[in-house]
Amino acid sequence: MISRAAREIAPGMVVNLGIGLPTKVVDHLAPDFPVCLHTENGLTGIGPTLPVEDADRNLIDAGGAYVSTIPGSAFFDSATSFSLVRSGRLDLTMLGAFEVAQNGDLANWKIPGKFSPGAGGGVELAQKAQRVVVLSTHTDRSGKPKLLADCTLPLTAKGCVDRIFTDMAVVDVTPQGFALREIAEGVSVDQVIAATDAELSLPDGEISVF
Amino acid sequence: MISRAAREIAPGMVVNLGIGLPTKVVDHLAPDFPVCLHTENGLTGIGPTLPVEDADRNLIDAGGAYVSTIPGSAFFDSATSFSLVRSGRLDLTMLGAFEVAQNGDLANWKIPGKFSPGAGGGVELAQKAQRVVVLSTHTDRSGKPKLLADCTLPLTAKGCVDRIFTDMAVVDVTPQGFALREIAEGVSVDQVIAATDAELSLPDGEISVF
Amino acid sequence: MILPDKTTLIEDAIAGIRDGATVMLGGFGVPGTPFTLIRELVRQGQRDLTIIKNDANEAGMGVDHLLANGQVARLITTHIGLNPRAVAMLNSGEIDVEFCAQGILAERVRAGGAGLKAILTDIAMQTELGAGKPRIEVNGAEAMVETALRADVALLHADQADVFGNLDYAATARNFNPLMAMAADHVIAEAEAVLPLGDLPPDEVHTPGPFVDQVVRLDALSEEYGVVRR
Amino acid sequence: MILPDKTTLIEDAIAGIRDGATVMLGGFGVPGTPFTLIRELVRQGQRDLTIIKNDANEAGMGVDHLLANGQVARLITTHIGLNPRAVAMLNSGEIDVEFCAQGILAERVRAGGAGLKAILTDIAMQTELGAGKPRIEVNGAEAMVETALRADVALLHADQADVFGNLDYAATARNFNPLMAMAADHVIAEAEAVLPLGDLPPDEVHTPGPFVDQVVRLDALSEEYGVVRR
Repeated sequence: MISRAAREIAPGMVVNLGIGLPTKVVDHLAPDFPVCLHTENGLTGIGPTLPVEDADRNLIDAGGAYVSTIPGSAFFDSATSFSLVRSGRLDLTMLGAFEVAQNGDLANWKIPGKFSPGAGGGVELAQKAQRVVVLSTHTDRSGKPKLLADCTLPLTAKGCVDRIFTDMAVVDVTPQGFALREIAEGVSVDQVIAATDAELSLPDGEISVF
Repeated sequence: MISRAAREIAPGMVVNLGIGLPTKVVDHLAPDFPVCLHTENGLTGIGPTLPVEDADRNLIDAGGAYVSTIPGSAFFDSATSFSLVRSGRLDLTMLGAFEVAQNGDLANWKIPGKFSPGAGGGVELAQKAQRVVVLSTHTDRSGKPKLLADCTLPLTAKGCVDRIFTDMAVVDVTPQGFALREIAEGVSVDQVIAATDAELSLPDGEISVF
Repeated sequence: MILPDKTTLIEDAIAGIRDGATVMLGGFGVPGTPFTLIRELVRQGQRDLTIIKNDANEAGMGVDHLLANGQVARLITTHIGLNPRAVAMLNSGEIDVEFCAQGILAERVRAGGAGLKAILTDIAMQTELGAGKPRIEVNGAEAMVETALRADVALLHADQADVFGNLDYAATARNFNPLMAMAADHVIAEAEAVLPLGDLPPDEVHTPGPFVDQVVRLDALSEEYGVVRR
Repeated sequence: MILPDKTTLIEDAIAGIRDGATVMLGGFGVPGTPFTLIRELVRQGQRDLTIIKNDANEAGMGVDHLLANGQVARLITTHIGLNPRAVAMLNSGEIDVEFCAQGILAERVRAGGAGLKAILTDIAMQTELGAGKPRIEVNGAEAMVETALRADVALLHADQADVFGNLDYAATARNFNPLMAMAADHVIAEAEAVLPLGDLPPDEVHTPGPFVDQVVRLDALSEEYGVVRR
């Protein structure tokens, strides 16, 4: 799933990888792959994550991981950082999710009464990146589907999600709703349908396996 | 008049000197006087004006003069420059004038049909500097008063002027209108009154001469 | 012309803060947080503060001391998930918390610093973060008013300062610091190094000196500034 | 990960500009004006342009060539007093000129670059520059809407660039360049020196590379860049 998501990144893109699963995508990019990674706390050109003993105390990503620079990195303030996001310079963001609706609505920041830490930079990433993909397990820990007809939680942004990578499948959000594109090795189409709480259109012909 | 105006600058101030007469004030400040001069094209800590042969082609003030830096100067963009002005960090600006009204209205950027080059940075300097003083001849070239009951030209800013230095007098703008504070050597109070097209209140007792 | 020296003793700098003040704090996580200035604010004990900061730090660090000491009435922030005390005090109603989208908090602070009244944006307009905020039409599309934020005092952390208050920040310690430097009536910067005038190249200054009122030299860095071992 | 090389031939870079385009030009007077890119735009002759620039340069320089060549339909600016041709073309109606207060032009461009819809300000509200602009109440006081500006293309002048498009400006040549770098769909920077990746320290970058699409190396500087002898 992570390595499949990494193939979503085209050469030359500017990409923001959200906290959690998306951050792991970086480990699946070749060292000479031309891509500019952005973190919203003020850095373009993120280099490899460093172990604590090699860390620079002033150099973190938005998730608090100690990262490094590469030749051509730049530091900037928080206003410039989100100017980059809101003015459309971010080609792609990969975000985690609590729920995704078939119209592309995303909920990933608040579970009322349980978890309300604030949305951080997620609202602007979801609303303004040119392409928004979600990396998430297909169901939550109790087995409840995360791909739904409608979100039940407070939204991060409306109609923002383009594609979803899960442990079971690759699903696109289309004007007609969820469309199954690929399935994970060892998973059946019926299992994906059963784990999805919305209509799921199937491809004509044989389905790709990742 | 210029040297009198220079005494308006208190130690530690941040000051913007407008194009024309105000720029000359800098020549009347002692080399060790603690003041930070600002120019709206992006510099705090202006040093002496340089002759063309010593000039840096990238280092001008807003009037196009080739200036220099001093220890502690900083360069910044135009948005930061006017943030400094609008957020109240400019203690004093000295501006030229076509007309000043007794309520402090200032007109210094447009003579309809004759001269309409645009207001440049003048509107924000006039409206937002903590203290606005005008340096100007008392009358125009044809002898017409510049201190008026009401401005006739398009305004730069309303009610912005605190004090006026002219070749004839120092005049304050008060809630009661123009108040004569000082007169130039060799000028009589009657001459100032005659050259002013508005009520002018006189000081009790003897008037200072500059 | 010469530029004045703004170096100040930390006790005197923080003593200018009053009960009920609105205080901006630089920093995103550890980098850029003025831990030493915050410690002095805790020692002096000003109360009923409104704090504007990206996050609430973690347990035992920065903002957490102000919360533990009961000095905070209100917090304007983007994310407090790493500070259990902040979450608990929000839930119990001990503090009032206003959440912003992160880039909108940055823009609201910057707008205050730029002498603007507000910005008009479409961010979060269709979510609960935008509920109740005024809308107007701009060029045929709906936009939401986000008002400018200003503070009585901003506390900043710089890597290097000169005595006039020109500031340079290190790496991702820049974050909200240069924005808050413009947006407060009184700006106090702590700096790891305070240099003579002329030692910061004018093209490399991140915050110009005229925005800064007082510069506090840090003689040593406490553990809070270090790498966090999780 | 490595960062891509954006160096481009000037002919190819400027060929992307179409008739009728809105073009932002960096510069305040001479410093920061992309004279070489402008010369190429004159050579290629795209017409009906809307130009956004602080000023109209002086006779025989920069914007003046575009005006003389009849390529400009509209100019959004703060001051054109040093260019008699611009004043004459304004008076004769040959070009349409929109004047802004200088800092408001900077903020409108920046707002475009920051993905905002507009700003709310009290600047020029009581003068003819504010006539006809919408007003709304913000925190009990009236404020005026100034809409964000964006362009199809921005032409910038940098002192140093790296091949990824990180830019550094020299002295007062910075001015509008970093703002316009954020505010156009396509950003072309000419640079006096184009350096390999890693030669610009990340803390000293003025415009981060992701905002820039193409970098043009200046092999020589024309007379226009020099000190003006008045």
